[in-house]
Amino acid sequence: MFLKEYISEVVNGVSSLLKGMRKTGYYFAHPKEIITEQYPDNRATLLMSDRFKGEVVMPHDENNEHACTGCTACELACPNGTIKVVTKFEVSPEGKKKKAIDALVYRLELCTMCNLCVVACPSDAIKMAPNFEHSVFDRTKLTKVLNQTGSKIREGIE
Amino acid sequence: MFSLEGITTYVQDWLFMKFNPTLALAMECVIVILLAISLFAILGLVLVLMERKVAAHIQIRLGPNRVGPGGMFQTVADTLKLIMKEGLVPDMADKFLFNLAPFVVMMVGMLLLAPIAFAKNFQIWDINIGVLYISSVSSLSVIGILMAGWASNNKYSLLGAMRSGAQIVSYELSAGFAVLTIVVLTGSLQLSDIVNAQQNGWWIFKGHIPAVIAFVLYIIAVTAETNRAPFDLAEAESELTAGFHTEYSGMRFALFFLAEYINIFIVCAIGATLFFGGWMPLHIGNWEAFNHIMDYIPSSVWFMGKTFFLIFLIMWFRWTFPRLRVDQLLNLEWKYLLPISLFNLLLVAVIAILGWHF
Amino acid sequence: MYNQTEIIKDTSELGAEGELVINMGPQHPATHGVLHLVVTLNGETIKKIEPHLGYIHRSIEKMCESLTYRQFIYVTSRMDYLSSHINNLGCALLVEKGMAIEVPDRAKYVRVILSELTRIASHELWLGAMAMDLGAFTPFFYAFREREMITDIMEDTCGARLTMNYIVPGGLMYDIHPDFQKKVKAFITQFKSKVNEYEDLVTNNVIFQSRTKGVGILSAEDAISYGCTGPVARASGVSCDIRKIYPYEVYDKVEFEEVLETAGDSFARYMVRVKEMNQSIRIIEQLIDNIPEGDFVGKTKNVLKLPKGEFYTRVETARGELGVFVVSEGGTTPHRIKFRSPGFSNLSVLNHIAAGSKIGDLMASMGTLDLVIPDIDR
Amino acid sequence: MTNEEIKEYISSLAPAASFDETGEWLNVIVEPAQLKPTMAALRTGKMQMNYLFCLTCVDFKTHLTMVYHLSATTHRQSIVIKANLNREQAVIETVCDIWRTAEFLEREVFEMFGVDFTNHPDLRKLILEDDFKGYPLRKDFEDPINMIKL
Repeated sequence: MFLKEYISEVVNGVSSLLKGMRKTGYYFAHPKEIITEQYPDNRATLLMSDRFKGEVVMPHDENNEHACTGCTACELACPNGTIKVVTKFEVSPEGKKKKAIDALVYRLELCTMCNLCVVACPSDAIKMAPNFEHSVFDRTKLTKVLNQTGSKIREGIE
Repeated sequence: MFSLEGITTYVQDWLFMKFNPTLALAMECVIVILLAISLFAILGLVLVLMERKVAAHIQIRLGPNRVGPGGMFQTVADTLKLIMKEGLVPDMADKFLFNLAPFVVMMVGMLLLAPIAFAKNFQIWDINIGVLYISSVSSLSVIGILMAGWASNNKYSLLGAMRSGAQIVSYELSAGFAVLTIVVLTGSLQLSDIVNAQQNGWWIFKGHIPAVIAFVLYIIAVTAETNRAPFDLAEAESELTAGFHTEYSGMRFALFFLAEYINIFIVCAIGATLFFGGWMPLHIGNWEAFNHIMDYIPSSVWFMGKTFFLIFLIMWFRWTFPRLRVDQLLNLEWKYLLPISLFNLLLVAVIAILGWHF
Repeated sequence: MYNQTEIIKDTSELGAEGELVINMGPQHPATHGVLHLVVTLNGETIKKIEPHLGYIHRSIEKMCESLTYRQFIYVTSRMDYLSSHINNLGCALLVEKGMAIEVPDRAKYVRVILSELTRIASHELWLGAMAMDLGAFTPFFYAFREREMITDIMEDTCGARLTMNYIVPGGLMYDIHPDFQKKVKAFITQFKSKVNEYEDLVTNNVIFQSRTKGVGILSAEDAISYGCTGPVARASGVSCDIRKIYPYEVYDKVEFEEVLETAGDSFARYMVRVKEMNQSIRIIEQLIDNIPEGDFVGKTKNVLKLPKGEFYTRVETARGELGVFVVSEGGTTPHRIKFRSPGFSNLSVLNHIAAGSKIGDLMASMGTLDLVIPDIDR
Repeated sequence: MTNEEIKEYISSLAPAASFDETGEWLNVIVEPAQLKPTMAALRTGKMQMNYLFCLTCVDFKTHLTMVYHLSATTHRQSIVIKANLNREQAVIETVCDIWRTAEFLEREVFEMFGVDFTNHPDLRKLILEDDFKGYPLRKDFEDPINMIKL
């Protein structure tokens, strides 16, 4: 029957639309389901995963010492030339010459956070930090020197 | 009792007491124009904010919440931005029509305000062919849209305007038929008569099945007529970027945007008047106590409450349904809505003759 | 003022009498990126679609020629960024195959679980974006709510939300997060309770069905001839799931069905993806409790050198078959690398399925092809 | 079909073809002039190779090699067809009337390697801009501005 089909078509169509409206109406009436995170306001409580790859940092201990030997493994592992290791020769008190880093230059604007340098590092001197707020007004500020001024290599790391 | 009725009579008496009748009439006109324009501005701000909030809550978001408490002044900030923006006119566009189009659309909205009864005895012009006036004037807005689409010298605009033309012309029919059912039940084209006929119950209850069908048809048809989703083909974002107002910016765009919301308000106000008794409070048969309590709520609150409920309904549609395709849109009108509304009109005529409605 | 004929020198671009040529893209709300389609219209009807690519071409194939076999994996995350994990897996599999590196079972299990999570995340995003193409905005947010849980899992374990680079030749970069299993199970529960929402809002919706059913029909022969893979081909009834035909990692140990539809229209492509999400959940459920203990990375040499020869691997990404073809001269870098990207072949079918339909149908056809533009351009 | 049978079959189609079995699949090297008939026979003949899943070109500095990876959705056997081309005058006949997917893939090879496909219906640049000079994926391509050597 044509008329029967016609009517059932209309009824089915309208009921499918009403089902959809019930779903959206449910969410309208239940503000508790809202999932918005008010980002700059919730900075204090914002939980970033500790593994989040935000930038490369070089951890220093309380004596201002790091673990980087200047082996350039990270520089070789980097696909983009983000890291540049500038080495110098330090003379130890016994008069022995020892290779050490002068500066570990890290260019954040080139970095793709691929983590290959951290994996390549034999002495775990660098790691990824979960900081993701990198915006600066001057592009040159994105080029960072990772070792702090006056820092030196921790004892016992070869 | 607090009512807008008292204020209008007071103002009118005072004016006629102080000035001669011609001057008083002129001053009344100025007041009405000012009120209409400020109503436009306020409605635009409120409805845009409402749309954004409704959309946000349906989409499990918060919506605007930065400017002012709860984002109250967001639309004010938006308006300021739009006013300060440069209004670009595309090269090789028809500059006269391009500039005129937003005003045409806007003026249609303003004209439609005239016969609407906002409260008891609070009406700009109680014309005796009110319903006819509304259906004839409201179809003028398509001219503005076609003008905008043609004058923009943009292919997207042209396609959007053509779609809009086909759409508004077809949906005008079933909107008209839905309105006619109420006219048949009331026996008058005058809006104040229609409201008064609902003294002891709104048409949607009194006219039962045909009135409900007419209401559903009316809501669908006016959603299409105001170019709202799921019938927003004229500005189908994913297909035509922004349809007929692709090339508009700044204040001209704001006028289109405002006109869209004003049109929604007007069609919902008319819907509320026809089916929900306008400013008439909810009265149930002979429950005297209940009716008295309802009478204490001011008539303007009743009117606004009903209108905003219908507006919410239309917004709810928008944020739930996908868009129709252009041929399906016309199919829906000519194959479903029009036959059903013709049948419904017949049904309502029979009911009105036999007196089966309450 | 200048007149119009001066600007348009080549009038052949304008189309014939009664035709309207519009440029859809490179900035257009429906092309989801920088795809440029030159669409010839006759009124509302499409006569011809001609894609212009290259707006996000980064020449990844050329770049990879100067990167070592450890380094080139990360670049592939930037190809099909929605299934970056699976791209990485494809490259790692190639290096492992070429050098016969043993991968520990633990790594294999985690790789497969993450691949399936990536697939669900990609399909969720596609579902939202496709519904948005058809004018329904709300499903996008519901789909993203579930996708967010996956990206959180990815963030915990891989350290990134989109471009993971968690796979190294021989295994994984580091072990999974202690909360990994708990979070994945929480996601499965959430997903199962919410999946009926899509049915209410999208699948059963009469408007959605009328927009997609019978739109953009692709026959099985054409699907094979155009090289379509993934859900696009499976919706036409072509069995092409690499996970079934050439099982890699532990796909031969798990039970799942290859979703096949026969209609070949947009609705069939939609249904294939929705059902595929459920199959992915099924795979994850079988694996998540059985991740074996042990190493997460196998023994590899410090410097990887692929022997001289040609190597080809394929994996099933969310969009279809990704082939990695490497010509090695025996050095530390590939001599030539070719990515057979699923999106490129799937795009080539667009003119075939959308010509003759309405503009609105183009959105349905293009949306269900699930185009990711960086994957097409590479 | 075993590799031996395939070899025999292809030898009957293109007598000058040579074979290489070191890789995963059987590699067949045919003369460029023989390519089109061989491919057509592979598609329609008893092999029914209906699925061209990869088409690319490799620059070996001395010559260019067109590589066609063929498979069939019925028996899932893959073979690789190759054709060596002259670098200066790389011309080969199109296969896009056999497999439709070749149309786009050949356009890509055309602009990236400068291989001219005869009888191609629409051989224009697909990815690069129309006035681009040079063939980027060839080994001798130099672009001092956009290519950064580390």
